[in-house]
Amino acid sequence: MNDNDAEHAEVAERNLRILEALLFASAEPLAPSDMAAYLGQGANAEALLAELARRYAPRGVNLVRRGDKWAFRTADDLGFLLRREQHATRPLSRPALETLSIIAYHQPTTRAEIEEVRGVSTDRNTLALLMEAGWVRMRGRRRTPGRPVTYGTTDAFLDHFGLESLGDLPGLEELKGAGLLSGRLPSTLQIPLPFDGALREDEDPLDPDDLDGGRDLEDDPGNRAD
Amino acid sequence: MNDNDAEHAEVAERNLRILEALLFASAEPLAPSDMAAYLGQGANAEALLAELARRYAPRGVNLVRRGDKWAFRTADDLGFLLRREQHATRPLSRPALETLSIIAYHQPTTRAEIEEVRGVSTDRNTLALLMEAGWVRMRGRRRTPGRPVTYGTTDAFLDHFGLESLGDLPGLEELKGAGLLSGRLPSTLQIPLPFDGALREDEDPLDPDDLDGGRDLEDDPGNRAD
Amino acid sequence: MYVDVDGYEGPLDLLLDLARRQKVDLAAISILALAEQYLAFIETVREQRIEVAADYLVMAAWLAYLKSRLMVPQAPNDDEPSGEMLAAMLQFRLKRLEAMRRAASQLMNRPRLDFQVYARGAPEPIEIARNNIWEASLFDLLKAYATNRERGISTDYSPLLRTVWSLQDARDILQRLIGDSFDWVPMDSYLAQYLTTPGERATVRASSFASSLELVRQGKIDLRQTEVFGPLFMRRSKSDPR
Repeated sequence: MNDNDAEHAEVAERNLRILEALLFASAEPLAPSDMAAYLGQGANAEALLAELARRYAPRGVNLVRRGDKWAFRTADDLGFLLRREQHATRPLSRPALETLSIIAYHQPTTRAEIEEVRGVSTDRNTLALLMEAGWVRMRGRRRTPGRPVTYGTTDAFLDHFGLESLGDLPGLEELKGAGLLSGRLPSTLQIPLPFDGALREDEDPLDPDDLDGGRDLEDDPGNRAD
Repeated sequence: MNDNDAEHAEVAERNLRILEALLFASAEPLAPSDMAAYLGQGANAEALLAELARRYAPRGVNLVRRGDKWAFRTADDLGFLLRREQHATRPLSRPALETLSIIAYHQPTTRAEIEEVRGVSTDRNTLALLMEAGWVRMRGRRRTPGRPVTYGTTDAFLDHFGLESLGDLPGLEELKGAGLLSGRLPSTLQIPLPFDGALREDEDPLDPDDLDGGRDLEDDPGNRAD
Repeated sequence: MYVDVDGYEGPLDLLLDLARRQKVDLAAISILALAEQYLAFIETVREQRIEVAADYLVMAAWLAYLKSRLMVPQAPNDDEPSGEMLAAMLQFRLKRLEAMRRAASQLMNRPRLDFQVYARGAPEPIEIARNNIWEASLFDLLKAYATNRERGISTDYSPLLRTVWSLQDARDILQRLIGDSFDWVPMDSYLAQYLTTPGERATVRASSFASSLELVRQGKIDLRQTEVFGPLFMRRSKSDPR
């Protein structure tokens, strides 16, 4: 009789493990009938689910019944952990990625130069977004007519993308070697070596009022009273 | 004193529930630092995670370590029950698989080294494909003339292949012991060394520190200026 | 250029397969026998086909050299690597490739995520304090840059059509040029008229060189180089019965 009990308990444990795995991996709540086929002969799915729900009741994750189906859900009292939608991490948009990569390779670079490389005008929000993300910064002003603002990347950029220095960005041959650039490129195509220093000789420091507000993002360089 | 212990246990239980909830809720592995902010003052996230892993070890869902991160995953032995019919991912080609394992076992490794091991040039799409799958990443550059880009595996690689760390790679110690993870002929082959530059195949060892002031740099001083 | 030889992935793959057919441990393998098998195999393939990828021919030339080093005792003042050393290196490379193949299959047999092990099927969105709201990987970044730069040039760029000298062509041309000349002549002089277009120089030289190795192996021509990176001289072999 004792042996029988022990065996019984072992079978039940095994069935409970199977239910745990099934419920955990499923994208949808599951009905007992969905799971019965995975359990041993003569197993009582309802009773097993009730036992599982009892065990998980004090845990951070509970097994809950939704209609006649079951699912794991975060315990109600830990609901504060659940994310409010606006905080979702989102993939960077394609234009933003392109702009960021051009700034990384061509820095120090101006908005006009970015547009020249991309072949389309840059949405003013894209640069603002990249600066807000902490990856792009205003470096200074180019010593050319209009004194456009020059952009570069930040330490946070290196950190996020796992680069020790800007020199770690792969060059032309390596982009080809990694299959990112096709082999059929004109010999005129060059990839610049990003400038890693404080200010290049054609750059002036930023003006004192450059850093407050996004005025520098305005299209018309004529607005600048020099 | 007893009260203190009881209070202590209660705090630990609450922290464990929070970790359970966070880890259950996320499909991706989480770093202790991601979770620390939600735990009470002075909580030891690592110790709590180890305790949680211990508790879940016999269950149908296990808490596993993947590199520096942790995740709940269904138990290995229940895989046969859960096998899903269709996989969206195409199986890797043999060259891609070989390239992946060479990167995993030899990392950080360069494209030239991969080609040396395989004895054939790498299709330019293979590396791009492995990077796109999220299993391979560019790590940095080798400190040798030409500063070639080095490749390594990602946390997603560990997660996909169920490895706690790179030390768990199957047969790693054995391969190391046999000298098969080095670019050089192992001394166990009892061959009079060295054979200076006679064979181009003989490449630098993988540890970048070994190369500091190493012979390779001195052989060709012209290459040092970069 | 990659020509498939009976589904092999390069000369090392072919050698490994031949080695396995010796049905002995790689440590106990006869490198000399292996080299002979390889050379015989390539010869058979060449009889059936017009062209074999240069990789395979370079390996064949190297193995022919290895064979000669193994059969002739090393002279005392010979500072070239010994045949035994070259053989050990080849054996090492074969063992390493085989080890990597075995490792790859061991990896694939592990309980893999989404094959035998599963993550939470219905993840619940949680708020994790991260430093970044935006997600992007280095690969995304590089891909965006490369795509963008390529897009920029596609408008005013028509792909350069590169002439590739096939090994057969190179061989025919070389044999025609060398003709019956027993004088040493630099390879580049023979090829002068073909080397005028900068874009073609690399392929002309590479194919001619690979073909000349093959011609040497067949005893049709002799090859001589007096210094490293110096000009390559060639002439009709005196032993060529033609």
